[in-house]
Amino acid sequence: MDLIPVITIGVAAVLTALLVIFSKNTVHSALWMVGNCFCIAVLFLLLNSQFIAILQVIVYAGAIMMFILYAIMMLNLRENGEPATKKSLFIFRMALLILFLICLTNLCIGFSPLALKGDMVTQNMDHFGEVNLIANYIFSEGLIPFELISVLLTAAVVGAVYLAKKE
Amino acid sequence: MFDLVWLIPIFPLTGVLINGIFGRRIENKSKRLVHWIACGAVGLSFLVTLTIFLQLLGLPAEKRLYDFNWFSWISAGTFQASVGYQIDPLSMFMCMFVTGVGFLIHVYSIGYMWHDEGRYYRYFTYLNLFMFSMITLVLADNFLLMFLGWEGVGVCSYLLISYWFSDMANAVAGKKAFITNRVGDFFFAVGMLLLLVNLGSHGTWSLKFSDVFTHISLLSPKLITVICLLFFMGCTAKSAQIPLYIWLPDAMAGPTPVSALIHAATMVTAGVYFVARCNILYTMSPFAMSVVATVGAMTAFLAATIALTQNDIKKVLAYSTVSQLGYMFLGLGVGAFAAGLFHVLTHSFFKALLFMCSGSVIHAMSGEQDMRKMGGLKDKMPVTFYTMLIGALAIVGFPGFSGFFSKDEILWKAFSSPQGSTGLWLAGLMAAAMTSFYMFRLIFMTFFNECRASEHVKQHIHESPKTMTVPLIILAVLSIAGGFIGVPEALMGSNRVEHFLAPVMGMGEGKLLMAADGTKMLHEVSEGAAHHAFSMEYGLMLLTVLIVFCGIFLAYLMYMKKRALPEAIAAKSPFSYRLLLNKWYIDELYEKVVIRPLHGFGMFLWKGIDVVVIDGLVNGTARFFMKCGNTAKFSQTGYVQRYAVSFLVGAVVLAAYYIYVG
Amino acid sequence: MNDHQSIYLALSVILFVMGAFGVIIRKNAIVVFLCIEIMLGAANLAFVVFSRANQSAEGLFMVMCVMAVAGAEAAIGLAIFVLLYQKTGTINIDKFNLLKW
Amino acid sequence: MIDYLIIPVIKLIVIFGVCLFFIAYTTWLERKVLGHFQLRLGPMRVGYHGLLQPIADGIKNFFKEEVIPENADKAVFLLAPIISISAAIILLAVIPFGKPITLFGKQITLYLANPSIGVLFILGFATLGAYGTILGGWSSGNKYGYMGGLRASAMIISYELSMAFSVIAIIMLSGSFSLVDMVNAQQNGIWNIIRQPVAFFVFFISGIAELNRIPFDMPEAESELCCGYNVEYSSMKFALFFLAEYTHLFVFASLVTTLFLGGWQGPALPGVVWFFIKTFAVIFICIWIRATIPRLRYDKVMKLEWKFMLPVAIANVIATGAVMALLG
Repeated sequence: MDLIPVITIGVAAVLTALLVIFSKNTVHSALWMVGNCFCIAVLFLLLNSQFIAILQVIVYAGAIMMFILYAIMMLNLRENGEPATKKSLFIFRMALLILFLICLTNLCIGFSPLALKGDMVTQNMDHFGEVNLIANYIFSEGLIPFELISVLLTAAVVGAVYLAKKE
Repeated sequence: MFDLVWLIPIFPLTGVLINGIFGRRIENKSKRLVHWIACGAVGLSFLVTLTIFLQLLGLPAEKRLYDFNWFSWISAGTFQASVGYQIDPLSMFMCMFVTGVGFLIHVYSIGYMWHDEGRYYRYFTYLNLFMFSMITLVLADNFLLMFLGWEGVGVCSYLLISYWFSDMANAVAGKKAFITNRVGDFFFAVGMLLLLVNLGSHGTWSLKFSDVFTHISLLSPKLITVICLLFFMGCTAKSAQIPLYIWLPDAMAGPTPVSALIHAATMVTAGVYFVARCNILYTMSPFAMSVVATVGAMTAFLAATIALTQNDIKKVLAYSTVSQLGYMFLGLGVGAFAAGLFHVLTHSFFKALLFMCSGSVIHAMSGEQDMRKMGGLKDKMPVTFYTMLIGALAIVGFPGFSGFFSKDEILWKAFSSPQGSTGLWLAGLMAAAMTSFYMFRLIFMTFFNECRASEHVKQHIHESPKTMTVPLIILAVLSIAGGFIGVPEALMGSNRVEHFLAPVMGMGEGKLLMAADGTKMLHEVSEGAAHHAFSMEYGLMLLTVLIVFCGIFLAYLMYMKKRALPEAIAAKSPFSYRLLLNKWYIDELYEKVVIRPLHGFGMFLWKGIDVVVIDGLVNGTARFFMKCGNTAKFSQTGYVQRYAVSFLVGAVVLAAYYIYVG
Repeated sequence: MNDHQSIYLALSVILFVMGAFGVIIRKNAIVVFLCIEIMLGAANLAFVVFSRANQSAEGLFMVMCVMAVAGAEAAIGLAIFVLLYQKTGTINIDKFNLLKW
Repeated sequence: MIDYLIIPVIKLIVIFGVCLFFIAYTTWLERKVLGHFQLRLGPMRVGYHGLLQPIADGIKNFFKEEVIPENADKAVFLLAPIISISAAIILLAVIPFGKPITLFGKQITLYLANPSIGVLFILGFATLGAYGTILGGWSSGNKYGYMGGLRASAMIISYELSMAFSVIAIIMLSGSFSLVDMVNAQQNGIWNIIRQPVAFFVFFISGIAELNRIPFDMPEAESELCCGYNVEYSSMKFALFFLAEYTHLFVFASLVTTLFLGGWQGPALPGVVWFFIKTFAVIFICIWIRATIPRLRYDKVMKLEWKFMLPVAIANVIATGAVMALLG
């Protein structure tokens, strides 16, 4: 019964992803990508992680995709025929991808939880992914990586400004 | 006051630094200031030396040892080498005349180099550097610091011989001196390391003279002989003895004051000083002693024969220096360390004097050095003539002049001491005879008869300036008076030199060390000199004087009375004449036996090993990796997607690893 | 709570491979970029699944890190694309092989 | 069954009905108020003082001809207004209108949902609404529309930052992302507007900018872009854009009410009444601003955001954090 939403959304995600890849128009690609982001966000919701889900919406759909769309529109790309990849190369790459798929599937089949860490064991998994749990983690164990993220973002901002600056 | 000993080397070093760094600017501003600095530095050193020397004289003989440890130089494990100065009769004796004669020659250089085209400050910088090195050499309290000075004087010698380096011959001469010295230094260093390692295995990781000499008896006699011979090899290079004397005559390419200072009075006596310093080692090895004596005698004889035929005024003096150095080693070899050192002292006076006189002559002759083109300078250059005459009389051992006392002492010891023999004495005697001949040949050819120089040169002949003649006069006085400080007992003298040096010689040094150190000498060294038999000494002395007169007379005969005679003799026995003129073909022999094979071997190493094998390896490696890079660079296509594909390959490999291996 | 874990993971794998496919095949730089975002999204999904399975917040935190990286990447990447487009008039990535040997 | 299906459906209908009614009459209010500001009467013909005007407008839009430009991207052209209106209406789901009330023995909350991430939900979906604007402008194949779209995306990307930062200060004070918790945190009578005047100021200005209202109506700027992104839209599609805009205005006003003005809290009157009173007060201020202040130049708008609003908002967050840390 509760498989239905999962499978539906999953199929939607795959479809949108396909459309992202195969759309001729870049703007359409970007729009399908937004759809894909939504699908992922819903999957997160289904996994009881609302905070990550809304982050997905805000960051991906709201900011990054908006930004990409802005860039696409600013470039004002006209549709022009994209040269196809050479056939031999294409076959090789596809073979490689299939191999990769097999490997990943194998890895996931063998997956089992590493260890029950205990800090969440007693809690209801419905509340898994609530903000305060993540916040507790960020401001205790994950503090240094979290601060490093801020450094990364600052660097990105500086870099982007520098690139955009005209001489 | 002894603690001020560091001032002695520091003054010349300061001179070096000032002139070396700011010399160009100083010279541009005031040329005088350059020599004021240089001479002032050496003069101050001399004053300090003098005060310390006088103070040392004021002490009782058994307390005349002071070790001034300045600062630690090398510290490796238990091995310690410090920059320290040893004040004892021997070092002060050497230091006195090194700074004294050095000062005089510095002053003399002012006149000699004033008109030189080269850089004035450079000359004085080198000269001061030499003084610093030489002082370090004689004052050092350990082998290592002494070796530093030893090498330093070698460097300065090289720099000063090729001072006029724009002339190829001078540069070659400098190179020859340097390389020859390196041969000796190599043996010296080996000997030093051998000494250190063997002493170290007995628990004494030190190269300090006092440590070495107190513990030397721990080593086996054979080892000591080997070490002594290795050291002596070093000395033969530095002090121009057979087989490594060949550089010294060529070293006359440098400015004459340099010849006087380095290649006559001070540096070349470093070997003598060293053997005397290590007299404990040598007295423990009779074989090494006999080698020293034999080599000395042979050198004295050989060099004297070569000097007979040389025409270059400085070459004659150079060979005479070699000969006289042979005398010194002869003295050392027969155990008469004091006599040898006494000769070092007197020799430094009269040989410096002779060189400087010859310099004065060359100066006057506008750089001409060939005696065949001189003559008749007696009246034009009276001061030079008389002083040079005094020098010549001193060197031949004319009674009453300084050479007489010191040379006689050596000859007597060669004859009478246990290590001596009639053969050695005879060689010395022959050399003395030849010395008188060639010295007066030089005097007659240069100062008497008509002037054979070209008209242009003749007009310029003049007496040298005051800065040159005053040192000449001072040295002339010393050449006469210097002998009287060491008049042997046979001549009612007290032989002050021997008594002064006695504390550091043979048994004396042991006693001194015991007094200073409190340790006992384990080995009793035999006393060098036997008791005198005065009558015998008188006889030999008389014989020597006679022979010297013969030599002078012969020279008078051949170069004043019958001036055709030399050519006649040369024509009669062309072979022996040519042999002597070409210096026994020793240079050619070395060229054939040593240099050619070595050169060939070097060429083989260069063309064969270095170019083909080593360069081939290096270049081949470079080429190999260049090929690799050229091949591998095609993976760097710049296409993002190809990179992405390679990521993917890596990811597949990683995933496969985790599935099937991890 | 191991429910449907494998379905989520399978979905993640499929999305990831599809993203990789797009990255390898498409020539339009911005589409390649979008495909990278798909891959990141797939990875995020896997992170959340693992986080749940291990009952730890680490995976969630990882997702946040990934998002930050994606943001930084978007800022820099798009700036570069815009500049490239201004200079060359195209964003076909096969035209940009300036970084070759 | 009742708890999980019937009650939410009834709530859904009621809330959307009421809200859409209010939103429709916001248009009438705006026209009336603007009219009076400009010393004219505004709509007067349809009903008493034009009270039936919104209904008449709706009927008119229904029957107008739909025009789709030749070089438009048709799919996106159709999609844009839908995105716009859905992203706007979905926001109504999380706004708390009043205290929970008890009807027929059941406690009923006056909101559709109270997710633990309420504020973020609103921020996120409010941003998504901009997709409608951008895509609508771009897909028209009209250069004015295109420029309007570009401006819209630039505005959204920029002003979202200061808005989020000002909200963070409120989140810090209430310790929760939930809107209900935020209202409850103002129970003691001290509204957040007193505790966080700077945040209010920034939030208010950023909000007006995000709403693309004068003085920040860059995407539509009649005088420059002749109506901007919706220039090619007609009939019901235009009506949807129009409706979405006023929905946003309404949501914004209720958000200001919730975050800064104590939400439903107030003396004597029921909570819902208080809520709507405050909301319409905010809407009135917005109209007042529109009537008073002229449009800014585009670059000045950007400058205002990046050089003033954003730094101030960040400084406010830092100051709030510092004060909270000091007061423990």
